[in-house]
Amino acid sequence: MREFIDPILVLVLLLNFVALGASRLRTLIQAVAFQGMLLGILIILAHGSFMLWVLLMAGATVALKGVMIPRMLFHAIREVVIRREVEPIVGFVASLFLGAVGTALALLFAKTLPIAHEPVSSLVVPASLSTVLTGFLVLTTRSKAITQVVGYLILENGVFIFGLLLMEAIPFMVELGVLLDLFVAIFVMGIIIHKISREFSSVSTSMLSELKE
Amino acid sequence: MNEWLIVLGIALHAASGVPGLFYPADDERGQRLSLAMAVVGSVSGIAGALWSLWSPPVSGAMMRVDGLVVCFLLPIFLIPTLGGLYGMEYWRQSQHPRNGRKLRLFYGLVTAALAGVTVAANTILFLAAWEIMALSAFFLVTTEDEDRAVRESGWLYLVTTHISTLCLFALFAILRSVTGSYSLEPLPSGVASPELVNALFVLAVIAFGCKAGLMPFHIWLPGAHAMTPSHVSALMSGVLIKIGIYGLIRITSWLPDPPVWWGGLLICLGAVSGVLGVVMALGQHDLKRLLAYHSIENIGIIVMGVGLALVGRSLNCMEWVLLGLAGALLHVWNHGLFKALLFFSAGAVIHVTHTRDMDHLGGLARVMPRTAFFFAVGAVAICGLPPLNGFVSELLIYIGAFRTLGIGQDVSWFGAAFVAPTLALIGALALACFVKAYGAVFLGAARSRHVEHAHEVSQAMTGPMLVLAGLCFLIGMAPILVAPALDRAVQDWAPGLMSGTRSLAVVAPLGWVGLGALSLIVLAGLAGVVLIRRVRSGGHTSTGTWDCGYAAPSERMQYTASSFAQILGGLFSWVQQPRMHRPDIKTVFPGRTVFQSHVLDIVLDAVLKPAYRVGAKFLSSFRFLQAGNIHAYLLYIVVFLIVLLLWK
Amino acid sequence: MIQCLVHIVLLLAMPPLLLGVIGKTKALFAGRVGAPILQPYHDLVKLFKKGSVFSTTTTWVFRAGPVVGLATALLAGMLIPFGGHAAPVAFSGDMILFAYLFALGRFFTASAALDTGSAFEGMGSAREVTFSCLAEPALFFGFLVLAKMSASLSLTTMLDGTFPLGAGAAAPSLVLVAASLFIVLLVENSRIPFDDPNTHLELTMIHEVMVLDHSGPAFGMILYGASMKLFILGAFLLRVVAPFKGSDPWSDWGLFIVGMLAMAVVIGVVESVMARFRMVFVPTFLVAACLLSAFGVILLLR
Amino acid sequence: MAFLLFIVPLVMAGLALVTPSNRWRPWLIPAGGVAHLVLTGLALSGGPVSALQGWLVLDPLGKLVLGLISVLFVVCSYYAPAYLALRAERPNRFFCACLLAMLGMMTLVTLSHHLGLMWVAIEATTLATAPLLFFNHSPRSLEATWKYLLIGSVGIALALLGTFFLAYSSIREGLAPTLLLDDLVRIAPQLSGPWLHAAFVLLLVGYGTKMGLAPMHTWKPDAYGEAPGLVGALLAGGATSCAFLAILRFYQICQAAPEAAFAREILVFMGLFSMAVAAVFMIRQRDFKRMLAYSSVEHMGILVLGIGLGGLATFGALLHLITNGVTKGVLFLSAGNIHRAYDSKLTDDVRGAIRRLPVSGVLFLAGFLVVTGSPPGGPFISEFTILTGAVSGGHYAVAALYLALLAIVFIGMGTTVLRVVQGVPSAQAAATSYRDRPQLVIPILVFMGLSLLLGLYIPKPLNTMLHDAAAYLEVTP
Repeated sequence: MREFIDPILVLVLLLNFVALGASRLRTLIQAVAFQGMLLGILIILAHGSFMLWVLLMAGATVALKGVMIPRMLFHAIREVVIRREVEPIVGFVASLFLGAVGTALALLFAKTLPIAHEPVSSLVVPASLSTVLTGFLVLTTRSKAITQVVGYLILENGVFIFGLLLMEAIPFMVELGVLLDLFVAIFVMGIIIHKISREFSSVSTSMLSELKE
Repeated sequence: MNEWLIVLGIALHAASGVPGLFYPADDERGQRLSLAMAVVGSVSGIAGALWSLWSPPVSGAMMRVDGLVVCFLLPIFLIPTLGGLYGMEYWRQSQHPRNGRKLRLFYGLVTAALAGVTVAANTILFLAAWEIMALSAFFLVTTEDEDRAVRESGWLYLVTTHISTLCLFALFAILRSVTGSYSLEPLPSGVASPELVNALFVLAVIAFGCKAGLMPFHIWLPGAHAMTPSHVSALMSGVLIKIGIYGLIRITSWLPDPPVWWGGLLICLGAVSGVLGVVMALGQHDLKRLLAYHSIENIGIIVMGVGLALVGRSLNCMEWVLLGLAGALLHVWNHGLFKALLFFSAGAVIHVTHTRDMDHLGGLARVMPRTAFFFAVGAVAICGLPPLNGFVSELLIYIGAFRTLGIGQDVSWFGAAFVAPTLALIGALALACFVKAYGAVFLGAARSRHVEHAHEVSQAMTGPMLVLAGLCFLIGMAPILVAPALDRAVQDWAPGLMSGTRSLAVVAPLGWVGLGALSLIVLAGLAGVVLIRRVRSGGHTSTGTWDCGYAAPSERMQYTASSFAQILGGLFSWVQQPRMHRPDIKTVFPGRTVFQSHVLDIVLDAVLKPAYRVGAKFLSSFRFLQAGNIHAYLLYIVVFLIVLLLWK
Repeated sequence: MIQCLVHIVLLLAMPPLLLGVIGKTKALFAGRVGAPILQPYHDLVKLFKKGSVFSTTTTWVFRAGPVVGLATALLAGMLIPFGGHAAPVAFSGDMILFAYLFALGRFFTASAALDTGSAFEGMGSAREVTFSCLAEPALFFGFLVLAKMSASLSLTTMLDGTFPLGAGAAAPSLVLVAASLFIVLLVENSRIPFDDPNTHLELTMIHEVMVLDHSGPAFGMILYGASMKLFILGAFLLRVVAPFKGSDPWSDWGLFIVGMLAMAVVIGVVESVMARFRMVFVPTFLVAACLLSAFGVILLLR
Repeated sequence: MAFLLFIVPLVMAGLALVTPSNRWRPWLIPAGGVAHLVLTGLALSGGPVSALQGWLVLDPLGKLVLGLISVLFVVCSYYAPAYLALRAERPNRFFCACLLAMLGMMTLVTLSHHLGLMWVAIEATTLATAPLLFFNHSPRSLEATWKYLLIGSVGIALALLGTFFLAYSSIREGLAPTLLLDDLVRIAPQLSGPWLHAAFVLLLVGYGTKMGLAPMHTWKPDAYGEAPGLVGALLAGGATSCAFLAILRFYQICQAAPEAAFAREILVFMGLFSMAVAAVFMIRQRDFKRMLAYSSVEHMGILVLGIGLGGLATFGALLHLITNGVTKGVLFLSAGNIHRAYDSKLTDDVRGAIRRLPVSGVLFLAGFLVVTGSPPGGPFISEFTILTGAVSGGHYAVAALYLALLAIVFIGMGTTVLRVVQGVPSAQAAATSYRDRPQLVIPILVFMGLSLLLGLYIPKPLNTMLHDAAAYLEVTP
């Protein structure tokens, strides 16, 4: 089944670019939701078996990353958003270009790191790093608070991809803990976005620069 | 036993401010109790110190008492207690209910900590006592913190003393790394590399120079001395800054194989400090600032003596060591005595006139004759004039300097000889300055209404002055009395070098000096008697001062302190950087107008303040980095991550 | 003992004579007959008999000025060797006491001037202490030269005319020091070209203006003390310029007296042929004196 | 035992959630604190504590941090009810619960020897603190919370990536995959160099964010500036210590591996950089609570600097962990009181605090003096030990820079603090009814006493603990 991993990873990478190029919030969130679902599939593929805990893990990932969190985000924009555009600080074309550069860098950097003798896929490390960088790009170049949450999610997805290499090393409980923490984090962020929108009547984080030197 | 007396003295001083805290704010019993404790503590401490002179040195893990320590313990136990007595009247609890108790708490603490620093035998104890001393002094300086100028002085003091503490950290850290222990003892020769030993010396000069007020580290001193209550000024100038000298003397005795340039550096710094200190003093209008700058000058003289001793140690010349160090140590005592005397009498003036500006005073000698007499004694002593004590210590340093010409031995080091003319210059300038101060404050006629209600102060204030003046005369006329203590201290400073045969009484003409002082007093007395008899027999009348025919002289036309120093100020304007605020006269008949002038401090105002402003502005220019923009913050993380990943 | 008595007698009796000689010299140069040489003695006696007037602003400090001025001069006179004779009091480091005694005198005379509260006397006192700031280092540079040359720290041995280093090596420095000391002598004793003891322009005076308010016995003491100061510094300079020593003690005394009178004549000549400098030049000359003697030190130490 | 330690606070947190009375609920905090302290005392004095096949082990380092957290919490907890009574208008249900949950999670951090579990616990600490920061419900506190949460989460995500890298470095060499600390230390010499290298950087940046090392410190001034003083004290003394412990864990692995020199170099650099950044922002700082945040940045820098220098400095850094934590308690709580009294935290408004609040004002000043390393406070001993370590190791340039930065920090901090405490309160200052009262100043006095005690005398048990911890940290297999 491992031969499917590479195409899916490529898909994940493509979704990164979709996220970078998306001009509407809805598209952005959908891209991330899709990415989350792919991660669930990747878990099964990487492990190569259908043991109960693997299925459970994949199910939890899909449910959380693919369904619940996106739904929370959709709920949030429905409730508070006035404008549904992604307000970029750096333009979309430039973002895409930076994303490409980032991916290239990730590939180069991954080259310098030695890979295990029996890798799940040689694409895992660059895909992971590139997704992390994409997450950072979204975090730093999109002004709305909600897009930053999405950026954080992408970042987290990148870390998660790297976890594919370590299915055996990381105990199930810890994986679940990680997921739970992620969920709570997003949940709290959602609450805060809600409060922000009430206080500032906008979810743009550029308003949030009262505290400074 | 002797050391326990000292410990008892320290403990009593430390606790002396505590009982007062339990009395109401306007109750003076606490003040009396605190004075009683201080007196008992001082008697015990002085007894212990004197006893130590005739007993073997104490050298334990915590405490060390040797000749050098004794030399510093005596003024530490004497002067603050006299100040406490003075404070009974000067800073009455009932008149200062707000800060009197706080003042006495820290006053006791600072005294105890000063003694603690001298006896401490390990790093931690030394640093702890050092900082308690420094911080208590900070609280003393900021006694009246509602005044903005006081706050600024306090801030400056705090910063300087902290830098000095940090240098001490470095110093002791290096010592620790070399010796491997926290106990303070001489560094054996050859253990540390010469560069490291040099670094130790330089750190010591900075750290202790800051505390002592050695130029260019003196910046805190004038403000801090001027802003505090006068008995605290006396304590600070009389004993607190000497602890820097103690540190310098102590450390240099521990460092092995001093190169000659150490002594040379100290002599240079001392000379700069001495000359510039007194020149700055000449420019002051504020009586206490003037005295404060004289502390810088006297520290310069002391440091020159220490430098001379160091040169002597480098070149193996015991006489230079003996004369230089004994002169420095004696000057430490003397300066403590006469500077406290001067601050006490200046304080008495301020107490009754409520101004420190000399140009507003005048003619006080007639209403405050005793205070005026004591100030005169202090002034003569601080100028280093016979027959008082200042002359004796300066004489020792002079002779030491002359000896470096190679008189009586083969070794010579001419650099040190220039100490003599420098001292002469300092002495003459100091004389000019004190004639000015004495004249402006006590002589002539009153210049302003401040003087109208002036009166002589009570015996609680003149009593301590009497004691100090008496000691000034005693040391001036019988210097042989102090020689044994100084001999002992010098031997502890350079144990290998000083053999028992040499002593101060042999090297220096102490007997002749005493005789000279005595005969001077006798001669002056005789001349005085002659004058009085002639005046009586010839008959005398009183009239106004003859003003060369001018019909309506007023007291405002007297020479002021500023005009007195004007010619010298012109010669040294590059140091004083005077700022004039001249009236702008436009019409033919100008109305009332004002002329003002003040001088800047050559280091603080001309160098450090602009540097601080530039530095703070430069650092503030980085503030945009924290502008509240979360995207930027996240970007920092990425960039830093990438930098670290690429590091190696 | 006898020598000591002679020393004291000379110290007490001779100083006013110098003033008389200077006055006579100047009078001769001016083509006048002039006052008798012993006139200063008459002046002093007269002053000591007169009554006094004291300003109402003055205190004991005003009286202390003349007293201390005289006492310090007397004591300083005991430290300086006259001619080839040792001083009655000599010890290692006595030159420092010597210099500081004059400083003490200055402290009190200047303070006494300020005690009157007169602007003029304040001016004089300010000038006096200011110029001495420059004269003192010059004097000490001179001491350094003398101490190094004679390898001693006492005025008596410094000035006894023996040079362990060799007179040849010492000569250049000695000349410089003598020049410098001459300037110091003129300034310290308020002579022309730096000050004019006879002027009546208060604004240009240094020393004389300080004593405007003194009268009677006090003024007499001041004059006596001032003449003694001139005498002592003159004796010092004389030994620097002419460190000769005869074989017979009494001829030495004679030489000394002649030398002193000659010096008085020289001063008189200088005062007659030179005009008074403007006040602003006085510091310049004093700095020059400092530099001269400092240069003397450097020549010797190089 | 191991379970009890963190379960008890969590149970108390649960109780707080269900307790209805806004007035009595805060007393659960001291109750939880005391219970935790008792348990901690038992754990520290008793034999080895471990559970779950080595997942939870109380090692000497953990003991040190656990002890600090427990003492810090119990003293702060005494302050909490009085503080919350001052703010009776606010519902405190979540505040109490989160405070106790935070304690539980911090305890879990000190116990966990499984790096994944530790990550989870640290992330949970972050999440539990977020509502605490938001206690004031003002727009400013909202902003602060948002920044804290987002930056903290991003940082901690990087830490997770670093943890994965670390795990991979063992797989890569064909070793049995593990995230157990003891195993990793044992096999450290065989771990893959490049991966370990990258892992250390990621972890340092990740947990460094949580700890507040520059330049990842940006959330700190906002969060500490807006949070109640009580929370500031717990964050600056407790939560940051946990993050520091995490870094120490990874440093321990690097120490055993050939990457040690690199790790030390980076730690020294980060330490000095943090001190420098703190110094820059402390000069002319007008907001005294933000100033405390920068002071925290500075001291975190000192901690990692000490570790990076090694040797004697390691001991100094561990001691500094304790002394700084305790002294920060003094500063944050007294600053909180001053803030309450003046209803402002800008030096433009706040003057003459000693006159207005004699106890809090004096303690604030004393805390400043002690924290900047004035003898005879506790931080003096630790900072001096670190300096001695630097000098003994021959790092003279580092020592000089360290001292210079301490001096700048002192100048900056001193200017602000003196402005706050000295002088006369201006007439325009807001007239609040706040006055010093015992329950609000006794905890500060206790912290001050502890800090001074540590400067004059380090109790024997603590000394043994410190020595054990230093030995444990420096140990190489």
